[in-house]
Amino acid sequence: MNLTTRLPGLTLKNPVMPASGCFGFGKEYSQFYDLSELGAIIVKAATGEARYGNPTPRVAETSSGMLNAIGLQNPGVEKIIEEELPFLRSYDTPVIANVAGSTVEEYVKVTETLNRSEDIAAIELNISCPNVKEGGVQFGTDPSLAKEVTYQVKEASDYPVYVKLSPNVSNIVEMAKAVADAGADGLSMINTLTGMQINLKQRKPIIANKTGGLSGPAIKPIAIRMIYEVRQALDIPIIGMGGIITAEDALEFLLAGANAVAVGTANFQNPLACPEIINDLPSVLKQYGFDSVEDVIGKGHV
Amino acid sequence: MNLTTRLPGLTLKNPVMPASGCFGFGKEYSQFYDLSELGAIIVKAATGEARYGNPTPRVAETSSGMLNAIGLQNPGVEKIIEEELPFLRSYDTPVIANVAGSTVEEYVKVTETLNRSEDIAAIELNISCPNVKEGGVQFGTDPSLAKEVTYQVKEASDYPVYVKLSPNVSNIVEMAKAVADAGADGLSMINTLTGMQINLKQRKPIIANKTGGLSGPAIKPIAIRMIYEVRQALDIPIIGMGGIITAEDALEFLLAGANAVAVGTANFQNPLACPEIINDLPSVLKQYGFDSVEDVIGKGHV
Amino acid sequence: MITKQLLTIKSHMQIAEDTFEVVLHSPLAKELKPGQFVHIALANHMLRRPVSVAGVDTESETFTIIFKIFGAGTRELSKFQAGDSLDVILPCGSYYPVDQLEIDHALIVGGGIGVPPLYYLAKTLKEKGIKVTSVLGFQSKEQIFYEEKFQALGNTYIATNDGSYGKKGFVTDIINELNPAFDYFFSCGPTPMLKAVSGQLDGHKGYISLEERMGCGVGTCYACVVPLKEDPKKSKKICKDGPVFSANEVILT
Amino acid sequence: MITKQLLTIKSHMQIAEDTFEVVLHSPLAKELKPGQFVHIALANHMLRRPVSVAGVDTESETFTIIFKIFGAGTRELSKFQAGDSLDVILPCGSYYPVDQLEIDHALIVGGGIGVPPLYYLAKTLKEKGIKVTSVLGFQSKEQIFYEEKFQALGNTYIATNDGSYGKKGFVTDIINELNPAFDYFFSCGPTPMLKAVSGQLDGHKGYISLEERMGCGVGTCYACVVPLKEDPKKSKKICKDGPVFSANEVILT
Ligand SMILES: Cc1cc2nc3c(=O)[nH]c(=O)nc-3n(C[C@H](O)[C@H](O)[C@H](O)COP(=O)(O)OP(=O)(O)OC[C@H]3O[C@@H](n4cnc5c(N)ncnc54)[C@H](O)[C@@H]3O)c2cc1C
Ligand SMILES: Cc1cc2nc3c(=O)[nH]c(=O)nc-3n(C[C@H](O)[C@H](O)[C@H](O)COP(=O)(O)OP(=O)(O)OC[C@H]3O[C@@H](n4cnc5c(N)ncnc54)[C@H](O)[C@@H]3O)c2cc1C
Ligand SMILES: Cc1cc2nc3c(=O)[nH]c(=O)nc-3n(C[C@H](O)[C@H](O)[C@H](O)COP(=O)(O)O)c2cc1C
Ligand SMILES: Cc1cc2nc3c(=O)[nH]c(=O)nc-3n(C[C@H](O)[C@H](O)[C@H](O)COP(=O)(O)O)c2cc1C
Ligand code: FES
Ligand code: FES
Repeated sequence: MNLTTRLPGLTLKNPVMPASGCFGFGKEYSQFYDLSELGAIIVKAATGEARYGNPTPRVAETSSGMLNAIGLQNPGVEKIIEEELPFLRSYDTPVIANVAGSTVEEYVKVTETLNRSEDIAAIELNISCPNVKEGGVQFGTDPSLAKEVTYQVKEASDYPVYVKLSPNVSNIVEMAKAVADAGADGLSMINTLTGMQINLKQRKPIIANKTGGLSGPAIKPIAIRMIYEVRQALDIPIIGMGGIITAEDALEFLLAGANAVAVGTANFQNPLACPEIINDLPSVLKQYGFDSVEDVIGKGHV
Repeated sequence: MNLTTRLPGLTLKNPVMPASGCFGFGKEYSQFYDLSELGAIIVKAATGEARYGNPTPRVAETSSGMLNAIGLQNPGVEKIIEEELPFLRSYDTPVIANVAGSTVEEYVKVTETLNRSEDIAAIELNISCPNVKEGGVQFGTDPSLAKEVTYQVKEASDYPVYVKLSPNVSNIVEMAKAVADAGADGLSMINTLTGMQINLKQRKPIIANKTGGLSGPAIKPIAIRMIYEVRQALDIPIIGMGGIITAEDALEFLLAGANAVAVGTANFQNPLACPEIINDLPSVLKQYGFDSVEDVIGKGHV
Repeated sequence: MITKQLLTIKSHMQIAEDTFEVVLHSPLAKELKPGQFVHIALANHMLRRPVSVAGVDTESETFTIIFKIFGAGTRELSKFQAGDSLDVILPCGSYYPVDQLEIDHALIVGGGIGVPPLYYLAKTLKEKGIKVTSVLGFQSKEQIFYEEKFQALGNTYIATNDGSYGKKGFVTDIINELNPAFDYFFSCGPTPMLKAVSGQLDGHKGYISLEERMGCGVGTCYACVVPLKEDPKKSKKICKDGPVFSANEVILT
Repeated sequence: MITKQLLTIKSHMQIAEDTFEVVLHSPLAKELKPGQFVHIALANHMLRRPVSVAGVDTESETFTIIFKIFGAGTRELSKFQAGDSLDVILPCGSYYPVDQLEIDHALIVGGGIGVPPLYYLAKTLKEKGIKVTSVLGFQSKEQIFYEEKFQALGNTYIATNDGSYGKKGFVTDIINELNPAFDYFFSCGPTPMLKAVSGQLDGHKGYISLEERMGCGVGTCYACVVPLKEDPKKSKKICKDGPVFSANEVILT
């Protein structure tokens, strides 16, 4: 079974990669399996300077999902390049850097810094993080801001740029078109939906930041719908994500029009989620009558 | 334990009512228990004329949720008034009519027709149904359209008007403010999120309408967040809904700022969901240190 | 009177490939009529699963269901054991109006998981002294169940899609060949089969039983409608007005 | 080497109100050190539940956990039985560095579900010939467990919030009164208790073990950080760098 999938700047041996923020920089999960098995790796967000992130608690469990408000904690792009990315060199799998920021200038600065690294193959532009006070999500909900930051980052980047869209919008196609117009090489969708859980005993939101991003199987129908809608309207490559647990889920994303998939929350429940999905994929594809991954992409459209 | 909650035009003996579209016009569930136990009843949407709705399949199951695309099937407002509402007269519980339409004129016409009925206590203005081709959700995602239809319906209505908001928006507070400005007596939130599920065997969306509205526990964190945000910004009464299964869930909505709650999808899983929640509520309130329902409302804010 | 009950499983056994027969105890068993279904709750599933009544034993106050593993819900249902409990809404839907009909010879046409309700029907007809001829279709030999039980009620013919047993082909092929005499036909199975059978037997009096994805299962949510022949802008609910309809009443899609 | 394993439950029993002791078999049992935890998956729960190791038996390759029903997950955990399997990640986190320390007399201070890891620690210390004094706090008499086991290792003092057993009040009240001699203290329990204890024993050498809501439990998600005293803009991860920290290392909030 041919699992190869080709996206701008990325020829992946299989379409499955861990999602940003759910895999750190790979070290921990490398204890569980050989990271070379992965189609690619999207690492944790990088900002211009080190960020502490939000106060704790930062996570809560919901029905078939979870909330998180990490707040982009990371050691800063310089340290990531120096101390984190070199570890991944020994694995035969492309690395996608996730770029975040509060201002267009910060996004551009991070991108320019990443240009110096040879340890990455692409950039994922995170304009959709709902857990930071300034920046992040505004870029992800205003088409003109999204267009502007995409354009600037695209100008600054030597690597292909995948723009990660926020699902917290009325019209996802409009957002996709805006960033495609600005030159995005691909899309990553979806990031988390903004949610809240209240602690009944303490009478206040469980997450210290009050709101957090909802991820996991609960949001899968929203992700599938948005990818389907964007695929109907545009030809741009898509890395699909949101609630993938099994190889069947991955297949559903491919049918909806994703060219590859990312697995986030599932890693926490099962550190072996990615390799198990990769392992199951050939027989699942066969069961549903497909000969290769590229054969499936977009085939759920009527 | 005092379960009374007061909203414009509605003094409810308890805060729990079935949500629109999940209870028909009451007849079926009246076989399971005495509807007088309910705080209120929100009946199925009414449009100007009878509507057939969408082709089947109209529902699909998702992780901790479901999708539906009924498409506002109903016998039309006249028949609802003549043939459905009289049945509910014998119960000691206020009825809230759900008003839908494709144009402002249709909304107004349905409202004017409902004015003639003495069997209702309030109107829920459904500007958020994602399952109809025209009308419905556009009103729910564009603040100026929402304002306009609310204003017109409010002009036409002798009953208090609760506007039911769509969660498919970037900024729920902006929507709430728009309809509050237009004179809404209260808000109902949230309606369903637009989603999709793909049938792997058939390689097409399960729901014939392709997309459907996502409801159930999966969306509860989004509902809680939106109610919390609106309660922070505005003083307007709120009927809260989205994934309520247990009395603890109902308490969470009250803490977030809802003045009453509606139960939708849970009825399908458990026809006794509403009376069971009502029955459990006193002990749950007591367990968390509350003396009455009105004592809880909004207490989850810090 | 429809109710929600916690019922004890009296027996649970596999009777064919992926196919299980479960006997449940309920004081309401005797009220279940051929064609009706029960609506079963499953932990971790938002929606209940509709399953037809395949038989009733009034003395022991039990009824039987037969189901095939189709997806996650029926797989979960296959793992229960005797002694476990199931949360069930019953009785649901309409039934074959056998008491109101004057029948001499009934033709039963069933396919796959459409066969179980027809067994209860055939048994009821036979007990009323009505002659029964049964034509049953299955995918393959491994999937066949209740053949002898049907034989005990009257002539029974079996088709399999792959020809591994009985006639290779469809129930319509058998009916074509057999050209059986009957005054009423009763059919249940996948929609393509129902369409073919109603087409083939057009002009005959008969009843069919439909399936559709359901929300409530009791008539409140409008998930399960089927358009009417007399006016396609009108519909009936399969869960409440059906699942049994007169053969010419509804439009099969 | 951290791994994910399916472990068989050897015994499962209630030892106090809402409190259960579970013995699990794993070839890795002998590698579990006092202070470390295991991360347990539960069906129908998105996130795993962290539970401390309360004891290890190298011979039978088993280890013990003790947990109290707190919410839905621990309630589900309470329903398992001997013979069932649990999906567990282990070993997780840091441990009390007993081998690196020169200790004569250890003061153990535990509260509620902070007590279990301290039993494994106390036992290990005692085996090394170190004198152990234990001060344990519980909500009420019904919640107390392992009192005799602690007694067997050294002097043990118990406080209950409601005074239904031992001293009425907090562990700090006992420490105040007792003014025990010790060179290292080891504490685990709710954060308010840890704060009170570290405050009271400020200037002494000691180790504390923290709790926080976790995502991954292995160090990838940054859910469980705690700010450092030396620079509150820096943090460590409780799941990976902790849960055991030197008493003056982190800021308790
Ligand atoms: C009135 C009626 C009587 C039935 N009687 C029987 C019977 O006696 N024996 C039997 O084996 N099956 C019967 N079925 C079909 C049975 O309900 C489905 O096979 C079952 O719901 C599939 O659930 P699942 O979780 O295994 O599949 P999934 O595909 O995982 O289910 C997903 C969702 O789709 C619904 N769904 C999927 N297929 C069907 C279907 N064919 N009909 C209705 N809903 C469906 C499920 O209920 C669930 O909500 C009957 C269906 C109806 C409507
Ligand atoms: C390192 C560590 C060791 C622990 N050791 C033990 C032990 O030995 N015995 C014991 O009884 N308990 C222990 N706990 C606490 C235990 O993890 C929680 O009681 C448990 O997670 C609650 O889950 P629940 O589903 O019952 O509660 P819920 O409130 O329903 O859980 C909801 C979510 O919050 C998390 N959560 C709730 N309370 C806590 C908490 N105190 N700490 C971390 N996460 C929490 C849950 O893991 C889950 O993700 C430990 C916690 C940590 C971090
Ligand atoms: C704990 C956590 C941290 C995350 N951090 C990031 C991040 O740094 N950058 C980013 O683009 N997305 C981040 N995400 C979003 C995920 O990459 C993914 O888009 C989302 O969780 C949906 O996928 P899932 O349902 O498979 O988790 C994070 C998600 C989680 C749960
Ligand atoms: C089958 C179904 C039909 C619905 N029909 C309507 C409707 O006619 N009018 C309306 O305002 N909301 C309708 N809704 C939305 C619900 O009233 C409710 O807002 C939503 O389902 C969230 O609540 P829940 O999670 O408790 O179901 C419908 C929901 C479902 C599941
Ligand atoms: S399933 Fe709800 S009306 Fe039939
Ligand atoms: S729980 Fe994920 S880093 Fe600690």
